[in-house]
Amino acid sequence: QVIKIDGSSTVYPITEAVAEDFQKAKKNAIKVTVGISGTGGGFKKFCRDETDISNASRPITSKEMADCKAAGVDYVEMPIAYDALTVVINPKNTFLKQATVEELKKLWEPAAQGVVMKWNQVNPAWPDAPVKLFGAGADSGTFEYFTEAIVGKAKSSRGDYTASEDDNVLVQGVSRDVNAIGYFGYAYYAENMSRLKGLPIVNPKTGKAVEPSGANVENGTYVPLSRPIFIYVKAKSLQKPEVKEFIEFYMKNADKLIREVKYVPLPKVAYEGNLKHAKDGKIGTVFGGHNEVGITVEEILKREAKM
Amino acid sequence: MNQSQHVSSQFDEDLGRLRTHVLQMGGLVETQISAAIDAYTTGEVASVKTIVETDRKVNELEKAIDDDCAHIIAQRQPAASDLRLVLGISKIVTDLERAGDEAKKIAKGVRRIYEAGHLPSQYGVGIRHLAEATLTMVRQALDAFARLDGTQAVSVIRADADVDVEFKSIIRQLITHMMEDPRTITTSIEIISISRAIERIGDHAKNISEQVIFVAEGRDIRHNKEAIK
Amino acid sequence: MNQSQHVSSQFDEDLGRLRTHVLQMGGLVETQISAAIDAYTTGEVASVKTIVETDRKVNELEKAIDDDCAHIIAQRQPAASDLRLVLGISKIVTDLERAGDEAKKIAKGVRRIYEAGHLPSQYGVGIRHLAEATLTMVRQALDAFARLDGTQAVSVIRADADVDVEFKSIIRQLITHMMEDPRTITTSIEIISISRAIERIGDHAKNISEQVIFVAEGRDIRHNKEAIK
Amino acid sequence: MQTHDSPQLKAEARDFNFFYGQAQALKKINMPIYDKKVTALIGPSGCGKSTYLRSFNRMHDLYPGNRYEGEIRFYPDNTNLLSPEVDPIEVRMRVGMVFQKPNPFPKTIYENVAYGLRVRGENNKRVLDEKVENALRGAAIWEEVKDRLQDLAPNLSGGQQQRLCIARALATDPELLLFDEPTSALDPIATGAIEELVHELKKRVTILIVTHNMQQAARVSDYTAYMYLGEMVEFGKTDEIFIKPKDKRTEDYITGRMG
Amino acid sequence: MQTHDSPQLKAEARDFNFFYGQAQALKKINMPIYDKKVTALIGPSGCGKSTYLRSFNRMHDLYPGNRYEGEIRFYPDNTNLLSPEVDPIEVRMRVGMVFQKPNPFPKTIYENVAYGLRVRGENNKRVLDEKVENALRGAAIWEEVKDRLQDLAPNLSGGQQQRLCIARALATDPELLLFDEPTSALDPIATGAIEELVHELKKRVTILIVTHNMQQAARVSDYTAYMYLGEMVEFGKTDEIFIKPKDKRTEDYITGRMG
Amino acid sequence: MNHTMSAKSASDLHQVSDRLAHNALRNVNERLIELVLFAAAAVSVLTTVGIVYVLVSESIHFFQNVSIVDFLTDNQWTPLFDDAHYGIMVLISGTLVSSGVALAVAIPMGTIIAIYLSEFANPKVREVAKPVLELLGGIPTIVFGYFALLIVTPLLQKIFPELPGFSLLSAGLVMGIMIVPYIASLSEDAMRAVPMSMREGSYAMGATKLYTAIHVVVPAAVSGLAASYILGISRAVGETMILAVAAGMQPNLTWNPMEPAATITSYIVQVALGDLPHGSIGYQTIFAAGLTLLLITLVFNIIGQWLRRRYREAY
Amino acid sequence: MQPMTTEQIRALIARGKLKDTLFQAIGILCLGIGLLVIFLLVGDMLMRGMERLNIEFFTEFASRRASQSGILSAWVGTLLVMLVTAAAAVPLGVAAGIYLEEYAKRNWVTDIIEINITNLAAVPSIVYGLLALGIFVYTFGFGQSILSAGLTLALLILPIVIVATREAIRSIPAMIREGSMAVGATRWQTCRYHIIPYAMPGILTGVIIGLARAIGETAPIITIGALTFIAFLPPAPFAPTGMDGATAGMFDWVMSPFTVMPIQIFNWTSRPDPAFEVNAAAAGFVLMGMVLSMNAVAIWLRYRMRKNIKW
Ligand SMILES: Nc1ncnc2c1ncn2[C@@H]1O[C@H](COP(=O)(O)OP(=O)(O)OP(=O)(O)O)[C@@H](O)[C@H]1O
Ligand SMILES: Nc1ncnc2c1ncn2[C@@H]1O[C@H](COP(=O)(O)OP(=O)(O)OP(=O)(O)O)[C@@H](O)[C@H]1O
Ligand SMILES: [Mg+2]
Ligand SMILES: [Mg+2]
Ligand SMILES: O=P([O-])([O-])[O-]
Repeated sequence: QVIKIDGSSTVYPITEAVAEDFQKAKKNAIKVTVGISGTGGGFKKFCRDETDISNASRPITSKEMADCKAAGVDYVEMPIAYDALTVVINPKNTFLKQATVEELKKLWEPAAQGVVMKWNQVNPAWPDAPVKLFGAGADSGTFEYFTEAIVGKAKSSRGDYTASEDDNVLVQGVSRDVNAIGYFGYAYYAENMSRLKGLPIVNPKTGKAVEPSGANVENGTYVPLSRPIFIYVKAKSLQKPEVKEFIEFYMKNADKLIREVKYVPLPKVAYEGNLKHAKDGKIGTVFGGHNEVGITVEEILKREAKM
Repeated sequence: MNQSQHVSSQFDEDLGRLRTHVLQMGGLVETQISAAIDAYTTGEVASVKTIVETDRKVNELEKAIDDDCAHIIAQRQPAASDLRLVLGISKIVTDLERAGDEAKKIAKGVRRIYEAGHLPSQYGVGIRHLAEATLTMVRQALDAFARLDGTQAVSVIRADADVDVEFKSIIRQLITHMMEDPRTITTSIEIISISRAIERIGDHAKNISEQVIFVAEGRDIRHNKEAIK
Repeated sequence: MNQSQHVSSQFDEDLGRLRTHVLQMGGLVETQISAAIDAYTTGEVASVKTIVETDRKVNELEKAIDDDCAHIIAQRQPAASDLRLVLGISKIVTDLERAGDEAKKIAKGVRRIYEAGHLPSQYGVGIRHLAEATLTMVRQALDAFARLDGTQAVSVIRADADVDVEFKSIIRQLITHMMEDPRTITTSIEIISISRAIERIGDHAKNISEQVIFVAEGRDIRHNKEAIK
Repeated sequence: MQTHDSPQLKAEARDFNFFYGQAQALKKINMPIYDKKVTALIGPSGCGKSTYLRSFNRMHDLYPGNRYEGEIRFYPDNTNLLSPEVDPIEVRMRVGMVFQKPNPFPKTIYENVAYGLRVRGENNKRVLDEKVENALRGAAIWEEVKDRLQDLAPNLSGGQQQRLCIARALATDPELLLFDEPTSALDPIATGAIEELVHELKKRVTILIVTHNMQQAARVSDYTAYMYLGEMVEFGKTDEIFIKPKDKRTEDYITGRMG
Repeated sequence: MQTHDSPQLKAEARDFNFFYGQAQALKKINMPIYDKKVTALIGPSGCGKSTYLRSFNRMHDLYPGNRYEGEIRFYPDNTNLLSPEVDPIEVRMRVGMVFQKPNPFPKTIYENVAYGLRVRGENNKRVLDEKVENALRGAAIWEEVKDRLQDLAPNLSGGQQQRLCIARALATDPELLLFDEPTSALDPIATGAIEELVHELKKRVTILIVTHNMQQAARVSDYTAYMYLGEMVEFGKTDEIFIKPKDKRTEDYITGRMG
Repeated sequence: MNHTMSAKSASDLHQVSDRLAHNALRNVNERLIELVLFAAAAVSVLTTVGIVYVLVSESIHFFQNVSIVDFLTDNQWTPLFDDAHYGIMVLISGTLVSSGVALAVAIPMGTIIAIYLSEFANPKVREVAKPVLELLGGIPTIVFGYFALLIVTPLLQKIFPELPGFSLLSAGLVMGIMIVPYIASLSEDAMRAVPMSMREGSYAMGATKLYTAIHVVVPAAVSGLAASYILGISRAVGETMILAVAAGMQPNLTWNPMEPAATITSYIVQVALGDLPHGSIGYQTIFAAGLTLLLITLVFNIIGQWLRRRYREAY
Repeated sequence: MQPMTTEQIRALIARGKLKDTLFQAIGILCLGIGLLVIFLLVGDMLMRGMERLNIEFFTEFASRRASQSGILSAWVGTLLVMLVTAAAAVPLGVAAGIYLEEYAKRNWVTDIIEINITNLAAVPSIVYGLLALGIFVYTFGFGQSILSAGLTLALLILPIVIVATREAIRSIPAMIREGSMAVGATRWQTCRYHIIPYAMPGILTGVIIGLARAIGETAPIITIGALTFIAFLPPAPFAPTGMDGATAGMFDWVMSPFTVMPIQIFNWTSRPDPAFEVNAAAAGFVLMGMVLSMNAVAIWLRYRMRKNIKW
């Protein structure tokens, strides 16, 4: 009785916490393993019918859907939390109080490569100081989401920035350079608030600058940089009692554990919905095989319900 | 001489055999000489044939020993006392062989005298004495060689001087005799030859002894009267 | 003999010097002999002193050459023809030295005869002839050695037989003479000694030649009459 | 000096050529090896002595590109050692070899000697013990090592090592023993001991020995072959070769003259 | 055979002791080295010949734990080679050495010989050319290598390598040349050439040579020292030592008898 | 084996046939063992074949979409971006610069340490220092990565204030230190294998230690040094994590070590562990890049092999 | 050129010695830097990880709470993977080395194999991961198991073992080989009795370097699917499994899922919570300890073997 889970590193801390508590609760009678091979790697294994659950920091793509279909793998999509991408700056930075999507776009769009090298090129009010950019690696879900949300097109970004898969590296980079700006998952910001400053982003709809915080994500004002994260559960595995039990445990404890690992939980209904889908065997995705930006909690719940 | 063993027991054996052969040869020459003297004093000329035959053996031994010496040098590169031994032996055998030749000459002379019906007994005492003195020299020289005893060798060399003196007195005696009785001339001449042969044997014994000293002590005392004082 | 060079030119030099010394010694002995003969025929006894002095040189050379031979063996481990050369030389010098001794004896005998006032001219022809034959033998033997010429050495050995015959006839002649005129006995005995010395020189030349054959051809033909046929 | 009874043939090279790749190292060698005799090979460096010696136990088969021509007949069974049908391993079992530098294996003295037997599949302790002892006795080293058979062989002195290697070769009862300059790495005393041993051994086995040291050849061998530029120039009784060689080239070499 | 004019001292060991750590390898050696003469050191393996020889150019300083006692006086300036005040490098510049196995550097022939000069700071091409040529001539190898000075030295034959090493030592005009068994790795012909060379060299330099080969000592040296168990047993003119040694132990060694 | 084969008796014939049978058995055994050993040797070849197969088969798909000319000449590397460029030179430059920096540290430092340990240090120091130094090779490279990022970079920034937080320089330096034990240890082995007689020859000429080391020991050990350098180069070129952590992962066609840049390996590891769907063109780039790396190392190795053969066993 | 005066020579020597001293200083400096880095790294890990270095750290599984997190599954996994790696790489590498040195003929095929092997040493480890994923995990169906991981790392270090083996074999004098063949041994007997035992110390060096490299590898193991969270151990041989009273087979553990130390460290260092960095440091220190003790064992073995081998 081994439940095999693999996939996103973003989702990993949540699933790990669940797995740990679940095993303890079951006195180790049921074994759970969790791997990190990235969302893509996770889906690859998932669609080869090797894992029971796949962690994903983005919705499944059409290509992956096709793969799963070919292997006869059906799955239940379960959004489990929100990850807020946080734009961070050095705490010693005095001139940046907030930023608009446009400003960020100016800074990050491909056209800026090799051109926008000074802060005052973005906004004349800002000083004539070099810009030091830090961001997620081009292969990550974070990158894809950030580009789509800011530049407007997925994977469309300037290339001359320091990229890392390891967000701690970015934390280090930003915390040591006054002129730095970077982005990564909220959890890293939450754990390193002493060394970093979260940059409030102007909500394009309200025009108000919103700080990155759990509450602001939950209340839906921190847009467009909030994104949902998922687990995908294999339908066949849901037949197995231990997987079923695990999912039930997951949804029941999600709220507490997600907060513990510094992510933003979804409202209770979302978890109940997930359980219902599992019971009803609602398979498939509510996304069209591609990512969507700025999608809110309500919106997802709405779509899920529609399924 | 060194008492310790060579690393190569084969070498020890070779040297041992060489020395044995020399002593064997010396023994033969000794018999030749004493047989010749006996023949002279007793007139038993039958032994002359044996002496001549022995001489052939002596000759063969000389060649064999020389051959052995060459082989030992080629094979063993003897040095120091070993080298002196081999070189000394190579000289000693020449002298031994020649001493043997002289014995043969004596024997033949004796036979001629007796066959001519002349009894040489009248000169017997002097010559016997001379002969015995040289025979002793030869014996002692061989003994000195066997024991590589330089001291004894020196005494042999000293003895040679006495023999020479005795020889000269015999010659003088014979000359007187011949002049007194010219009929004895032929016999006397033979006897002179015999005496000279005996004297020469003494010389050979002396030469052998000189070599023994060289072998034993590394001193070459030939032609050096001081050295044996 | 080998014409090619040794790897060690030092060895070549050593051997060369050795041979030169032998030839030098041979030359001295040759002078001794011919001087002795001259003294005999001319009666110039003054040269006797020179002969005796030369003998001392010869003795020294003998010892030096023997010493050299020992050193060459110890240092160079000669083999094959080189070894035969060294061993041969070590024998040859003994014979040369003894030939020198005989020459000295001749010289001394001559002096005694002349000092006693006896003129030996009457036996001159035979002895001169004998002496010249042996002198030729010595010369040829040395020549054969110088060129390591086995063939010439053989002819020297053959010549020895003639010398022996001649010697015997001289002895017979002298005996007749003595019997005819007993006053000449003393002189005749001296002359017999001289002849015998000459004959012995011939023997030494023969011995040398035998060694030359050994050196040149590796055959030991001593005591082997067949070998020189 | 040594007496020569009429000897029997143990082996015989017949029109034997050897090639290292294209280079011909041995040219038409014809040579007898007499039974229970010591035959020495002498000649200047590079003349092919080792090459010839190593042909007798097919050592050249270990390296690619080597080629034999002609025959080496082995008696009494009259097989051709070089024939491709003859298994080189079988040849090596009948022909032992001792090398220039003592080459004991870094194992115990006992295991060194037992090795040849083990290779033949012998594992009976009693048989091994006995044969090891006999071999060590045969190599005149038993007394020196009998109390330390479990010591490592490389801790022995050079001379002892070389005798051990001889024991190793003897343990398997070879009919012919090859020695390739067995004493060139040893001091005079150890050399003397090995030469003694060779002298003892020839009562039992036939020996073929390569040496640079002419005096050694003169000392230990009954027959000597002089080789020059891959050819066998002269073969004959040792006594004669060292006092009176027939060939000028042999003479030159023996007397230390330049070629 | 050789003539002995009254020789001058070039060096002299006085109550010289040497220790490898605790082990005393040389005991109270007293020995003269005569100028422009060849002195040979003979003795059984392990008696300390090499140890003694290598003291003359302070080779032992290269390894830790070695200790000298006593003096080695060097003339005409009468310095003590072993004194701690004397720099070993300076000693080595005055005392050349040739080793048992030829050890040419993996460089060209030219660079091998020029090495010692370069060490001395000489870089003038003309001077180097000249000295290299002279040294190669002195070592009797110039004719053989003059057209291939830029070839790698390790490609030479063993005998040539050894002569090259001699040339290398000669190039810097040493006052004393040490040879440690210089021919034991060579065949008889190469050995002959080296011995010749030693004979030539003594016209110019003083030579101290270790050899296992007694005949070699007899051949090349004017004086011979016999060493045994770390002591100098006998020292004397070579002529005398080889025909008539004084000490029984020397005699035993020279005649090949057991200790 | 019985050696008294005198009479041609029946038992002798029996022995002969036994012997032949024994020979035959032995030969079969030997061939079998050779086959097994060959199979083992073949594993390494099969591994290469496997690697080449994996790399080529995916690269083929890649090159169906991207022209080789672009691949080699484009000066941008943004395969995962919307506006994709596939100029491998960008990664090659990062790889070469970082390796260059690493080797500029490791080769002199490793060689100097090797010379010091083999020629100068006393044996006790050597016996202790060497295994400890070898520990450097066992430290997980991720640890080195953080070492570069957190300790070396700030240090360097004190010297070069304009140095960015991520740079090839600091990653390369640390990589160099990581490679030092490979070079030092193997070179030291090679130098110690130089016979003492060679050294004595030099000292006997009056040379100093350094002169001896440089003019005699090093030339004599050159084949071993070359081997260690080749291994060092291979290690530098193939090193991944240090660069991934400390070099900035910024695809940047630069020859300036003071800039951040991505290397082939860091790119591969990043993508391989990332979110990309397998089979996408972005994913295939890692195979094309891997193939390029393989070719680069092949060239290095062939040169190295040639050098080694040229100088093999000069003494 | 005038012969140099004593003063000139002394000046020359003084200059030479000065250079010696300078170089020695540089040498000590370089060595010092190397050693300093080690002490720095290890010391730093020790200092930072000190608080976590207690028994529980070794006996607890990983947890989301840094202070309760342990490395049990990681160190067991590392040990087992290394076991498989050594068990696969040593025989394979030695056999290949023997084939190349003792059997293969010198021709272009051998040359290619040779270049191929050195080239393999330079292939980035992640590429091995990609290869192994295709071959071991899928084609051979070993899944994401200790076996797959062990074999992958075995392939990775195979070139090192082969090269070390060959060097070791080459240093065995030809005379030993000839000595063995001369008494009638076959090639294989020669290898079995001599070549392999005498090459063993050298082979061990290769194994040390190889395993030290393998033990720190992260990327290829992740590629083939090492896990990060795993709160149970592989079944011990013949341990009872679950309810039906059956026991595990002797080698069941090789097919078990696993994690290894570097992955644990990697995971902890990339966590948002800085508390995990302490764990990472402690685990890093433990890993160093493992490498060190592995090296120590091998060095000791090598020393013992070398003592008995000389020629
Ligand atoms: N493996 C080989 N490949 C090619 N040629 C070789 C080989 N071994 C030897 N030779 C050549 O064959 C010839 C004979 O060599 P061999 O070793 O038999 O000489 P040797 O008489 O034993 O010399 P040495 O006395 O120096 O041992 C030499 O010219 C040598 O260069
Ligand atoms: N490095 C060393 N450490 C300790 N002892 C040594 C050392 N070198 C030599 N010895 C010992 O010192 C003694 C003399 O050795 P040395 O090498 O001088 O002898 P040798 O006469 O040259 O012998 P060989 O003829 O074998 O070369 C020997 O007992 C030897 O074991
Ligand atoms: Mg040979
Ligand atoms: Mg010595
Ligand atoms: O590992 P990620 O897919 O969350 O980037």
